[in-house]
Amino acid sequence: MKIARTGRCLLGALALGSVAGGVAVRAETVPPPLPIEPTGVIETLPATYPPSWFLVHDAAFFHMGDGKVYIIDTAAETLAQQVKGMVNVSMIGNIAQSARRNEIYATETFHSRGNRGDRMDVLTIFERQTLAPAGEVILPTGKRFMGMPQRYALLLMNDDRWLGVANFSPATSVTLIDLDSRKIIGEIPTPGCVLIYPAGKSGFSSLCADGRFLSTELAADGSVAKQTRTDVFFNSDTSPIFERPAVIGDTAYFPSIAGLVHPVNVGAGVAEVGEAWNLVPEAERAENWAPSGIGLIDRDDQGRFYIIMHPDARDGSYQGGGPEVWVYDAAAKKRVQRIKLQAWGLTLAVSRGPDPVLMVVNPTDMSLEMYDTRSGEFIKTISGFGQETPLMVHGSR
Amino acid sequence: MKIARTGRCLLGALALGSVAGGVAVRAETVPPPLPIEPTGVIETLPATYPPSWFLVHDAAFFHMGDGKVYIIDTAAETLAQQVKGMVNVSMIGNIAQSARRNEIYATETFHSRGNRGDRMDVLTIFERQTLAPAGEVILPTGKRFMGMPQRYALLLMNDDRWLGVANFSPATSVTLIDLDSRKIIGEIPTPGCVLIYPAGKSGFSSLCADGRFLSTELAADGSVAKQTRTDVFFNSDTSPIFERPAVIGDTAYFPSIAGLVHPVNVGAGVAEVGEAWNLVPEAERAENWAPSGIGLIDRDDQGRFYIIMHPDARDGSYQGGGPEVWVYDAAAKKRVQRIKLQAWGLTLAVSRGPDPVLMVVNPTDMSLEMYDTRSGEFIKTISGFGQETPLMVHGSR
Amino acid sequence: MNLLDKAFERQSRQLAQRSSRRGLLKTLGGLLVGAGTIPLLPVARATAADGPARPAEQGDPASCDYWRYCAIDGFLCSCCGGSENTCPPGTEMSPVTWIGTCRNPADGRNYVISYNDCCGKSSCGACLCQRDEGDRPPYRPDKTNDINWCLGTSSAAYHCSTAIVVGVAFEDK
Amino acid sequence: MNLLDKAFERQSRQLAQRSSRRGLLKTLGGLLVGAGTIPLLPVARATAADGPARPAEQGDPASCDYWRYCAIDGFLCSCCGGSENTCPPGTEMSPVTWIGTCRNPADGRNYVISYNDCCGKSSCGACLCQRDEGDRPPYRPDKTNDINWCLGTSSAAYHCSTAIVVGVAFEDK
Repeated sequence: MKIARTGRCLLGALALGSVAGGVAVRAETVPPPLPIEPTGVIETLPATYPPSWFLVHDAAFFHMGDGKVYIIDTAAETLAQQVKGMVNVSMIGNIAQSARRNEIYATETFHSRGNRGDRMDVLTIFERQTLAPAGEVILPTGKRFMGMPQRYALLLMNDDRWLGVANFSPATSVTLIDLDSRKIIGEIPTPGCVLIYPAGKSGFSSLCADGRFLSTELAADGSVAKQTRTDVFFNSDTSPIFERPAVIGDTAYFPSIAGLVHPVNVGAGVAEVGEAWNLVPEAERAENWAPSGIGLIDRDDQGRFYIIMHPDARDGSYQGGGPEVWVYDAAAKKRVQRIKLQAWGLTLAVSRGPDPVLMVVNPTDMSLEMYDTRSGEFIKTISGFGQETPLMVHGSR
Repeated sequence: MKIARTGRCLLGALALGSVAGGVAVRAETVPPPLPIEPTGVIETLPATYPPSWFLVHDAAFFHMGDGKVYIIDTAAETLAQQVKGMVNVSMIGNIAQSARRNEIYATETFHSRGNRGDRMDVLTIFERQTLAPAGEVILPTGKRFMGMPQRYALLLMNDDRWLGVANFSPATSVTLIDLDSRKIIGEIPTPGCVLIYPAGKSGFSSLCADGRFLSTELAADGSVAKQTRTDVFFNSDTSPIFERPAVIGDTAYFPSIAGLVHPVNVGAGVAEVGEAWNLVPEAERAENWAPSGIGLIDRDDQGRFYIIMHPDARDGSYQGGGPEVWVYDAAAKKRVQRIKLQAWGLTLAVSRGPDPVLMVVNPTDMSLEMYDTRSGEFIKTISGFGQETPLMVHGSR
Repeated sequence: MNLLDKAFERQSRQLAQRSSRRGLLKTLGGLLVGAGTIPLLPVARATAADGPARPAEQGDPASCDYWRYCAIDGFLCSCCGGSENTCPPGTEMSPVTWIGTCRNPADGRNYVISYNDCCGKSSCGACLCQRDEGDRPPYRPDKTNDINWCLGTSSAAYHCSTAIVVGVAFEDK
Repeated sequence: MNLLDKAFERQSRQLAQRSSRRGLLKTLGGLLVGAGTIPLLPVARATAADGPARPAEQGDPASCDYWRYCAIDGFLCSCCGGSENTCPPGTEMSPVTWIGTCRNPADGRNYVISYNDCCGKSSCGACLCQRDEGDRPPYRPDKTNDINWCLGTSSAAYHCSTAIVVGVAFEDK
C-alpha cells in the first residue's frame, strides 16, 4: 500500500543514500541513479533583459494590495520558458526601468494591517538580476500618484541619476529622488499640472488643466532653476488630449481624444508644441475612428508609434480600447499599418530593437496577444501565467 | 453638450440649492425635489446575526494576503440584500464567533512590506455590529496555525472568557487568551498533538499523530491543571480520521477517511472515545462511498450532522469533495437524508435554529448552493458577491 | 474570482473594455459641494418636509443602469452591504468626491450626485459598474476618474462607491 | 484571474475539487532529509560522476504529470521563473520540506523527492498542480499538505513549489 510504503521510505531515504551509492560502485554496468540535487538554489536573470522580454503589470483590481508585475519572455514558446519571474507591487503602483542601473522602480503603498492601519508610501528599488529589493525610499505619505497605471508617473532624468515621482494628493507636485544616494532631493510643486514628462536632459514637464505644459528646469543640485508655462494648445473641455504620449527621440506624440496627434518637442528645457495632425485618413472619418484604451500608445525604435483605435467614438468611450491598432510613421505623419486584433485591445506595448513585436492586452479574456509589427499578423497568445487584470504592459528597456 | 453642462453644474449646484427651495415655497403644486442626503453614513449590523446569515471565508488562494470573509444573508432574494458586509482576513487565517460577546475573532499575519519584511501575527477582534476591529492581540510570531481553514484552530472556552489559538510551527501548542483583558494568559505545549477541540467547560483536547487525544484541563487562572492522553483509537497510517468533527451537545463526531464515524464525549475534562459506526449502509459499501472535502461536515440544532460523500474513494481523494451530502440522526446512528448536489460539493455549513438550511460550496464555479435540510431540495444559488475561492463557510452563531 | 459566474465575467469584461479605472470619482467642485458644505443648503433641505408628495424613486440601486450612477465607476456599495448613499459596515466614507449630474426619471430633474467612496477594506468585488460620461484624464482633477480617491481617508484601500444626492442641478436648456 | 483561460479554469477546478490546500508539503522526515543534511549522502553524490551514462529524464517539468510531482500540491516553480529544483528570482526556498517518493520512469527507481517551497512573493498563479498521495490531516505533520510550510522562511507568503531529488528510495517490493 502506497501510504505505508511512503512511511517506510522516510527511513529508507537515509539508509539508501549510502546503499545506492554502494550499489553503483559494485556494479558498474547498472546505470547509476540520478544524482542528489542541491537545495536552496535561486534563479537569477541577466542584468540586461533581451528585447523580447516585457513587464506585464497586473494591478490586481480585486486585490489591489497584492499587485504583480510578471517578467515575460515573449520569444519563448512554452509558458515555462516565457515566465522569468515576478515582483509584487502593492496598491496600483507605477514602475520605471533603468537600463543603466539595471533596476526596476515601483511606487508602493502599505498599511500596517493590510488594508487598514498606518499607511506608508515607498519607492521600492528592485535589482533586475535578482528581482529582489535592493533598497527603498520612503515617500511623503499619501501623495504619490495612485490610479490606473501610467507610463509617465515616474521619470528617469539626468542620465538616470534622478528619478521623479509624480504626486497627486490631489495637490500636484513631483518628488525628486537621487538614485545614487537613494534619498529625496526635494519636492517641486506643479500647481494645476500633473504627471511627469521628459524636458531636456534633466528637467520635466507637467500637463495642466488649462491646456498647456508647465516645464520645470532643474539646477545641478536638483533645485528648481525655472518654471515656464507654454501657450495653451488644447481645451480640456472641448478638445481634450490623452495624458499618454509616445516619445520618439526628442518628440512626444500626444494623441487627442478626437483623433488628432500633437507633436511636442521635449528635447529642450521647455516643451515646444508643434502643429497637430489627424490620425484618421480623410476617407475614414465618417466612421468616427478615435484612440482608446489605457496603455493605448507606444513606439518602436524605427520612428513609428502604435495606437489602439475604435470606430463610432462617443463621449465616454476613450478609455475602453478598440478592435484595431494603427501604426504611424511619425516623421512622415502617415499611417503605415492597420492591424485588426483578434478580439479587442485595451493596452499595448512594443519591444525595442531592430525587430519589434507588438503585445496587446485582450480584455475579453485578459490574455496577451503578440503581433508582427511589419505584416500585422497575429503570432500567438500568451496567457495562464497568473495574470488576472493586466492593465499595463512595458517593453523591457 | 454634456461635458460643458457638467462643468457649469458645479456652480449650479450651489446656486440652485436655495433657488430650488425658493421654487418649492412659491409653487406648492410643483412636486418638490429629492431632499439633499447626508454623507458619511456607515451601515451597522445587528449585534446578533439571524440564523439565515453565514460567514463565507474566501481565503483568496491567489492573493492570500487579501483574504475576505463575507457576511451573507441566505434568506434574502437579491444580491444587494444578501451581502451584509465583509472583513479582510490576511494570510489564510481562521475565524471564530462569540454570540455572548458579539465578536468575530480572526488570526491574521502581516508583513511590513506586503509579502516581505517584518512579520507580525495578530488575533484581530471584530465587532459584529460595525465589522470594524475592536481590538487585537499580538500573537507570538510565526506560530499560529496557517493552512486550509479549520473550524477548530480557534476555540472559545470558559463561557467565552477564553480563546485558545492552535499553533503549528511545526512545534504544536495552544496560545490561551483572556478575552476580557485581551491579553495572552500563556502558551500550553501539546507535543505531537494539533488543533483545539472542546473538553468540558474550560479545557480542550488535541488530536495526536499516534491516534489518541491529548486532553488539557485548565485551572481557574488558565494554568495547566492536568494533561491526559487517551487510549489509541485509530491508526493514522492505516485507519486515519478527519481532523474535522461535527460537535453535537457533548459529543464530537469525527469521521474517518474510510467512512466510519467516531463519537467522542467532549463534555468532560478528558475526551472519551465511543464505539465507531459505519456511515455507509451495508448495501452501498460496494460503491466505496467515503467522506471528502474541506469543510466537509457540520451539524444542526436537531441532532443531525451533514457530511459530503463521494463514491469510488481512493488514496488521495479524501479532500476533493463529492456529489452528495448525507444527513445523519447522530443519536440513532442512522442516515435520514441523502442529498444529491447540483454538481459537486467541497465545503458545507448548516444554519442554527429550528429551520436549518444547508449551504454548500460548489467548486466548479465557486458559487454557494442552498438546500432544504428536510426535503433535500435545491433552493437557489448565491454567487457574484466577490468570492473567488470560498474554501470555508460558517453558520452565524 | 468567480470563474464561471456569467454576471461576474460580464463585469470583468466591462472592467477591461470600458476604461477600467479604479472606480473613484471626484472634482474640485466636490471640495465645495462635498460633505463639509451640505449645511450650506438649509432651504432645500427644509422644503423636503412639506409640499406635495415626491414621486417615488424609479429603478434598482443595485443595477448599473440606476439613474444616479450616470457617472459612477466602481463597485456599487448597494451590493456590498451599503446602499446607494451609505457605506458598508466597517468602512470609511471618503470626505470629498467627484460630482456628476444625473437626470431623475421620476421628476425629470437633473441632480448633482456626489460619488463618495467607501474605503478601508479591499475591493468589494460585486456589481462592478462603469458609466463614463464627461470623464477626463488626470490633468482635470475635477473630472478624472482614473485616480484612487481614497486619499482623504485613513486607508488607501478602495471598497465600493456610493451616489448621494447633494442638490438640484442647474437646468441649462 | 484569467477568466476565460481554459487551462487556468481547469486548474481552479482542481484547486477546488481536489483537496484545495495551500500547496506546501513536508514531513518530520524532511527535518532529517532536508537541505541541512544533504551532505550526509556523499557516496551517492560521488557516484554521480562516473559509471555508465544515466538515462535521460522523461517528461515535462512544467506538466503536472511529471514523475517528480507524484505528491506535490501547489504552483509549479517551473512555470514561475524557477525550475523543478530551483526557486524563481527573488524568492526564498523553505529550508525544510515534506518528502515524497516517486518512481522515475527512466530508470524504474523510486526516488525521495523534497518539495521545497519558494516563499516571499504572493501566489505565482501558474500551473497549479494537485496530486494527493499518502496525504494525511495535520495531526500527521510528516504527511500533511494542508499547512503553509513557508514557516522556516522570513516571509510567510507562498509563491511556488519545487521537487528536488534528495536520494534513492528503499524499494520494498
